[in-house]
Amino acid sequence: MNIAVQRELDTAPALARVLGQDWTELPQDLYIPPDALEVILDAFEGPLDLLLWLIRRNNLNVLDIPMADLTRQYIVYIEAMQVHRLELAAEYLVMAAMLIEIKSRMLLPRPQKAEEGDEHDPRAELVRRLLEYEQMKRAAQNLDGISLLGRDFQIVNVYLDRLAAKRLPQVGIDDLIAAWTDILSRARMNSHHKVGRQDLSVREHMSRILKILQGKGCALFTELFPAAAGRPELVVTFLALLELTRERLIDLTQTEPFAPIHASLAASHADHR
Amino acid sequence: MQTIDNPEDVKKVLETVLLSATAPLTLGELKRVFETELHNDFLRRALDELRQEWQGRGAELTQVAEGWRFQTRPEFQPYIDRLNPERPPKYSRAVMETLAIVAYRQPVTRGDIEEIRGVTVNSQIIKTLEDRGWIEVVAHKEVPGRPALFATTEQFLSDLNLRALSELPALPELAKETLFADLPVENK
Amino acid sequence: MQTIDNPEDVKKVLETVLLSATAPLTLGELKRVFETELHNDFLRRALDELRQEWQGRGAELTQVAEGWRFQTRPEFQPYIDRLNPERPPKYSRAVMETLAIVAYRQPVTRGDIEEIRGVTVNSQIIKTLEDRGWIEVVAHKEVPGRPALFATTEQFLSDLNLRALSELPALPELAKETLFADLPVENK
Repeated sequence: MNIAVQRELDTAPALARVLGQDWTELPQDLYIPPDALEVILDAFEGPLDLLLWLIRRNNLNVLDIPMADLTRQYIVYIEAMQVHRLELAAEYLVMAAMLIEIKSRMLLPRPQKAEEGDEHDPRAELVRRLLEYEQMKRAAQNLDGISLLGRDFQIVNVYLDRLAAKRLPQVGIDDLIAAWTDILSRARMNSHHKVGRQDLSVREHMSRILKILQGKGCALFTELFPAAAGRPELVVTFLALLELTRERLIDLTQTEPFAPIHASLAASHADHR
Repeated sequence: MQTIDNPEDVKKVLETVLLSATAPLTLGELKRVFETELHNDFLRRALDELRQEWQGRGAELTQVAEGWRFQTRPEFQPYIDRLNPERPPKYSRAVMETLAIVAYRQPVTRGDIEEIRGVTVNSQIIKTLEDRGWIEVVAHKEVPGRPALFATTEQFLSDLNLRALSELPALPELAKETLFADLPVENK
Repeated sequence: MQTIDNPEDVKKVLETVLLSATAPLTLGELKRVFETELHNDFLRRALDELRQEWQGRGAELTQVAEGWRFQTRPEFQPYIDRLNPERPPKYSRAVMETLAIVAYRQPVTRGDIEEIRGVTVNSQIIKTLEDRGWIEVVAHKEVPGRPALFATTEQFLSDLNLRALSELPALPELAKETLFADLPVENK
């Protein structure tokens, strides 16, 4: 394990760059210019990270940590840290206290335990945390190595030509009824209403007659009656003609009695006048 | 695929880059993709071959004003629409009421519609219905200004699956006195 | 192409819909595309054939947690990068460690993350991961303060080109047995 750790350290990227020089490792004598230390400490993600680094740098066995050495070195770092990074120091201080506690417990004579299995190494919890953190740290590196959308590959996104098939609103008879009901309920607020049979077919024929006249300007009265129409439709057409006349939309003219009656748009008649 | 030297690889790269691009790519941009400088003609030929290779598929390589892009063919729109059922577009209340008035009270002028709805009728509303081919001007009313008289069209009937206007359901009538106060009415 | 009855047409439609989709499509969504009800097996076979047909090209059809999608092959990324020189943001170690803890230990509270990392977890780190759509609050732990429990999302898996959490790389072997089995007990 130590060999693997050492290899990793050897290839580790520079911790910091101070005065144009790469620092891949902290100096052995532990004297670090204060400015440089600040930069270097930035590279650690917390007290566990710093501890792991110290353990590896000193080729210590994680499973058998010499607490005195580790604690001493650790405290040197956090003392320097306290000067520069007060907010960070709190967590690092808690760890220092824990290290000292572990060390002191190891010094104390321990009560004889009946069962060997219960014997508890004060370092066990620290080792567990160090290893768990180490594991997650490596898991994070592994995750970073997985190909990632946007960085290592892209989503294929072919342009959707939506405009080519623009959708038109669908309207049904129900929608018309609803619209009419709206109008009605609004009108009701101002007026009374009466319910009666719509003279729709009269209105339809009014439109039809106007369309015929629109094209020709003038037509024979008889031409305006649909050839194959039954009696009711003839009556309705006649009513439509009367309504159109009353609304002054068309003029009916007859030059002499029994002469053909002509229907014309009110406009064209006006021009004659 | 470090250095590209044959047309097949160039096409493969072009296809990949164009498929993943979020906007059309110009010839200049496509050129930038390759480490080695490619001739415009070579690139254009590759794009052209690529376009031909995509013939008969659901997407096509096209050249638009801003450059080259892959886009879906309109025939496949129905499938894509089923995937994202966009809420069907709807006409505004103003459009629907105007249509109802033209359908039931035709022929009517814009003034008539405004009278019934109690608000002015925006030209856009009329235009929407005319563009849809559902209403048309059938005459002009002989009053000052000669306003257009609107009526519904045959297409309106067929789009609503009706044979004649008389198939529209009868509806409660509006009191004529109130609505058509300004129309030339009986008191003559 | 009104009614679809042969596998070739089905594949063509699937290809088009998948090429133009902005997010992965599930089998259910792909089924909805067709007017006629297609069997899951039939659809899966068609997708599989489609995937094979795309072999050797710059894009590939893949199945990720959220469904099926076309994506470019990583080997072609250098070309795409030359087109868009700005690199996506690289996440800090703090963000990546937090993500790893949520991914491997989920569901976890912020306290759990802090316990493992040994430092307080800045809110910005959580927000970065939430904004990316990679982690989300799935519940609240029934302890005082009811802290939020975080888990990774389907999108996290899809973005990493994975179908399920089980496809995440195995945790580095730092197995407990090795840790504690031979943990030297002092003074023995």
